[in-house]
Amino acid sequence: MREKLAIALAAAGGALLVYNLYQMFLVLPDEAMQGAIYRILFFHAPAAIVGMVGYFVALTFSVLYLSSKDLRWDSLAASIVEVSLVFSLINICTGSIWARIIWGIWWTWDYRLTSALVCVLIFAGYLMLRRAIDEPTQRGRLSAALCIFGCVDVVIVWKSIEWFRNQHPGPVLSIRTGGGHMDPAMERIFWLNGLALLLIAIALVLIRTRQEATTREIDSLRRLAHAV
Amino acid sequence: MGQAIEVDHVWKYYGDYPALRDCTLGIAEGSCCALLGRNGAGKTTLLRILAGLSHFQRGNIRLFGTAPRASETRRRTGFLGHGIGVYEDLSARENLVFFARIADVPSVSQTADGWLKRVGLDRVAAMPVRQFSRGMRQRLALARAFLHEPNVLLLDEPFTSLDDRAIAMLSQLLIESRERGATIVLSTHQLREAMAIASHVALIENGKLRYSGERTQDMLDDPTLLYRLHTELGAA
Amino acid sequence: MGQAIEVDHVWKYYGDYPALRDCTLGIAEGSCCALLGRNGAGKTTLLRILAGLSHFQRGNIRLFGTAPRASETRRRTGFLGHGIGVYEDLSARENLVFFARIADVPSVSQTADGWLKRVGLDRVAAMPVRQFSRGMRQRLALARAFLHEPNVLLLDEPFTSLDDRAIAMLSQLLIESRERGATIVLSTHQLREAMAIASHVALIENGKLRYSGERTQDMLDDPTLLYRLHTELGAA
Amino acid sequence: MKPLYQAFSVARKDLAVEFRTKESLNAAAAFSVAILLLFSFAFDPFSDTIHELAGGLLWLTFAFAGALVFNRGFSRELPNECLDTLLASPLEPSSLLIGKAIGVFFLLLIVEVISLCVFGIFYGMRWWLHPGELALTCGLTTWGIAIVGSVFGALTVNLRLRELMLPVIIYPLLIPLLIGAIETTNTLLIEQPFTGYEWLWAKVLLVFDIVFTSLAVALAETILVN
Amino acid sequence: MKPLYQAFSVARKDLAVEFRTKESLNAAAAFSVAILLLFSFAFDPFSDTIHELAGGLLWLTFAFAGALVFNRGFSRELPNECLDTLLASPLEPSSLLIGKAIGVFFLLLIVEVISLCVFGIFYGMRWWLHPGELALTCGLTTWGIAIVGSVFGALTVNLRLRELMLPVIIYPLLIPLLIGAIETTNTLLIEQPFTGYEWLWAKVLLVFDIVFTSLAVALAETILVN
Ligand code: HEM
Ligand SMILES: Nc1ncnc2c1ncn2[C@@H]1O[C@H](COP(=O)(O)OP(=O)(O)OP(=O)(O)O)[C@@H](O)[C@H]1O
Ligand SMILES: Nc1ncnc2c1ncn2[C@@H]1O[C@H](COP(=O)(O)OP(=O)(O)OP(=O)(O)O)[C@@H](O)[C@H]1O
Ligand SMILES: [Mg+2]
Ligand SMILES: [Mg+2]
Repeated sequence: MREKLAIALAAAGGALLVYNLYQMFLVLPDEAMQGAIYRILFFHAPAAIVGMVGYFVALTFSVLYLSSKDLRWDSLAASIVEVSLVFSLINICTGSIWARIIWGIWWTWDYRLTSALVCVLIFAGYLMLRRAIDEPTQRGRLSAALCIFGCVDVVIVWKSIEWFRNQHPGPVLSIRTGGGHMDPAMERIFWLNGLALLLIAIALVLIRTRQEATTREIDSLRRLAHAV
Repeated sequence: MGQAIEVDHVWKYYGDYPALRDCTLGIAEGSCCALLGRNGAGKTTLLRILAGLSHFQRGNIRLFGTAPRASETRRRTGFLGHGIGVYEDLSARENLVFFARIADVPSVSQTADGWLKRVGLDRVAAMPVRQFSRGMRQRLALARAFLHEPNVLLLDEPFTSLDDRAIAMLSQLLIESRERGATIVLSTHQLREAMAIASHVALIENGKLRYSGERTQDMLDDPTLLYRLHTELGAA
Repeated sequence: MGQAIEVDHVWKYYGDYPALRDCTLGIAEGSCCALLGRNGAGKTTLLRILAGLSHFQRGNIRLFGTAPRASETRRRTGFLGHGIGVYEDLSARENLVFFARIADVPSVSQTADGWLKRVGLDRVAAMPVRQFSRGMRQRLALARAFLHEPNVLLLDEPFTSLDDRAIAMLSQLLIESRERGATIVLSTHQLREAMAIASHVALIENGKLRYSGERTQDMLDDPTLLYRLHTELGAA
Repeated sequence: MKPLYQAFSVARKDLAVEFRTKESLNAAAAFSVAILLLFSFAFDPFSDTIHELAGGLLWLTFAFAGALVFNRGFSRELPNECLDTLLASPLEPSSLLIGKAIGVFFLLLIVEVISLCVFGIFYGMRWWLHPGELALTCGLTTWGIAIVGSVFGALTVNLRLRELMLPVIIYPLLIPLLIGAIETTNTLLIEQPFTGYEWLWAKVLLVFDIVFTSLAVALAETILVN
Repeated sequence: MKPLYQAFSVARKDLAVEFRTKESLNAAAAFSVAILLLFSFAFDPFSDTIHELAGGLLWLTFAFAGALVFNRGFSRELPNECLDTLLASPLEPSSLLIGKAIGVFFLLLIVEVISLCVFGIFYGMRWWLHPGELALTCGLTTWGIAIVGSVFGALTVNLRLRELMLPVIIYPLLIPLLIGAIETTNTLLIEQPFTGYEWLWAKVLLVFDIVFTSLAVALAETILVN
């Protein structure tokens, strides 16, 4: 059942992605100042947004775990963080490619860029912490706590371009600026691509949680074996 | 008298090793229950769970109707673990004062001094615990556990390295606190002392509760009786 | 049989508190001497001095004619202190292997496995000590002390938190090592067990040696006899 | 205010122990002084490059010294199973956490004062010209370091390789805080008063402290009890 | 070489505790990344000042890692009175001290190799051009840190000597060592081979190591036994 759902989501995401690519490269015109390269935005920002949404979903599941002590929530949170981390990395890589072309440098310690990198580090630390702890309940507890603390930084990442003006361009999406900064046709594709990435992310999470579930089943069986 | 402590169908797993298997035990208010069992049976595990120091996977536990970690429960219980839980670098008196403070006992320093006298450490009250002998530490730890007059006392091997006089002192303390209406659970391997002061006994083997009930006269006469009757392997 | 351990007119001061006052004691080779005394009497102090862990101010000590800290003395002695001296993060086996290595025992891993079996920890050999129960730790510590077949054994309260079977096991070990010709000094508060295995007893009170000599039959019958006869304050 | 009273008695106890043994104080103070001296020898301390680096250097040193201090914070509770005893006692876990943080806070302040003196002498910087602002910055930042340090010190208290693990988890969280501290301190070290920009950063520090402190209080039970 | 064999089994034991899992390597890597990140805010890494700073930053990182690691060295022996057990055992005190140092040495080397890679990537330093010299510098300095650190650790656990504030006196001894390391490393990082000046420093490091190692061996008994 779950596999089927995962496959379906992945397929839908893929199809949508193809449509978007068609739109991007064959329908939408080049951007006035930046030329062709601006299209990287269609992956750059959505990837980041999907990642950040993921962290907050993981946050909710962590809280759920703490309140219910049910390991399913814990492993769900963990797998979401893993997937989100991938998307954050996509965001940073596309970003720095874009930076290389627009600003002529791979990287600069601008607040947005740094906070994004810090965010990646924090959640990489989250995965490391999980590996370092063997006892499942303890692992759940501590990593949940770390996730909650980590999400503070995610807020900073999101807000940094509004608080500080430096290298990284400011808000352009109409949900943030109230419109006028971005051509509607362009923004439509932007969000469609966001949706595509989201579907793929969910598919990945489903696959990931399935592995977790099986491992949990195995050691609950082992417990039974010990009990008798 | 109602049940002070109710343990029903509790399972505790460490990883996938079941340290407690389906334990069900009721301890009446004002009774003194001796928790017996071989090394690795699960005594400490049970006591730590009662003290709210470790979660358990299945079952339910109530102390006077409240869960172990609840703050009112903690205010009611006194715990003495394997590690004695006092600070090496503080003096005996400073230790007691500190623990009296966090338990907000009304008159901190009087209480501390009173207890130092009770356990016979008044002459070394100002000495850092680092310089105490093992028995002196154990006495201090006892004072710490009794400090805030708890109604539930969880003592893990309280007789360890106490000399004859200290043991007499402890038995006296236990009797008094039972008169106060306190409920006592203690684990030990010194069967004679245990039988002498216990009103009930519970026997654990490999995490299973083998026997629990009144302490009968013939147990007093022959402490190892219990092991021989109720464990699969019998006594040594 | 000569004297294995000679303690003559030893004074030990902590600051200006005399923990040992003019102790003179000779322990014959192959004997098992039970060191008795109330809390804070000075048993641990004496044992630690014998093990070369703390200096003393006046007097003289010889183990088989050599000073306590001399390396050949250390190679000959096995010490078990209050702290059990094993590593929490290593498994039982790793602990024994490590201590076997630094004592350069010939065949390290065989020795380790052999001792794990002796003390009944072979089934949990791979488990980190952090997860051991107190009695299991104590067993491991015993294995650690006996590992390199020392001919002087200094055991400080070895019976602590051992169950009946473990105590039987330990007594067996002690008997065997005496047959090997080893000399044993142990301190304890469990008078019955002590009397049962000791060939000699020494009684310390406030750092003074009150009595030392053979363990007589009537001590065995009434363990507290010694306290009543030879201490100023008598038994409780 | 019972919880606060409890927290303070925990802090008081810690400080009493620390002043007796000087375990972490020695290490931290010696370390930071050594580092500052080292850099003053390694680079010409009166060149202007050092001046633009000064704030960064200071706060790095403090952050490192901090690690040496809060490493001890909870591991001090491990011998004799004191931590378990405290958790089984009527003491609220949140009070314990806050108490620890208060202890670390004061120790760090001491280290900072010492290093600032050394700094003033060897780098010839007049950092005392705007005492109020400096105190504000140090106070806010140090509290941030203390609270995060205590939380994660507690969280990793019996973990393998915790020495390396702790910085990995803590410093990323602290980076916003440290940036703020460095920005403001640099201004103070070139002997300028605060402008709007620095005040903005001060606000950021304040918010950071409030958020993390409340998170710590909320999660104390989760973090400490297993 | 029995004493040396004993020393190695001590080191092996210490490392076994830390390296139960492969994650410890990730920990080391993440550690250096985190520190590197801190530097990047403290000092703008793309200004050319960074290049004259580079050596300093590297060794600051290593010194910090060292401080974290060797503070642990002996305090690991305190629970369960393991230290007493070792001192009463046939193990020679000098072997114990050296063993501790060896343990710290290897742990630090791992951190150093990993951070060198990380720094190389971020700052585009080609540090591998003179591998021999680099290895020499790192080896000598790290051993110096390890041995001084172990003595420091031993002093802090010895109650009798702790009273005398000896630890604080030990610490600054690291300064000359680190200055030497920084001077030589800076040369290597601007991709120059060693000249007489650097060889001189190398000699200084060597002498330092020899002196301290022999001092440690000679004084082990006094330092460790109460
Ligand atoms: C490694 C470098 C970069 C990183 C880490 C980065 C990070 C981010 C993140 C996390 C977002 C999503 C949050 C948001 O939508 O506000 C974002 C959005 C965006 N990025 Fe980047 N970025 C980088 C480089 C660039 C470059 C070089 C450009 C173009 C010159 C750019 C333009 C944008 C735009 C226009 C948005 C959408 C802003 C909005 O939300 O309205 N980014 N970036
Ligand atoms: N943290 C832990 N992780 C895994 N297993 C554990 C842990 N603590 C205890 N155990 C196991 O649980 C069992 C019961 O331990 P417990 O300490 O309760 O025994 P005990 O009855 O107190 O024994 P003793 O009389 O020796 O103190 C033991 O087999 C022990 O190995
Ligand atoms: N490090 C120290 N500094 C100062 N005094 C000490 C120190 N260690 C022990 N003492 C004192 O020396 C006396 C003897 O201590 P010791 O540990 O030898 O007693 P003990 O016979 O082992 O008692 P127990 O049976 O309780 O273990 C005690 O009064 C103790 O206070
Ligand atoms: Mg136990
Ligand atoms: Mg003793």
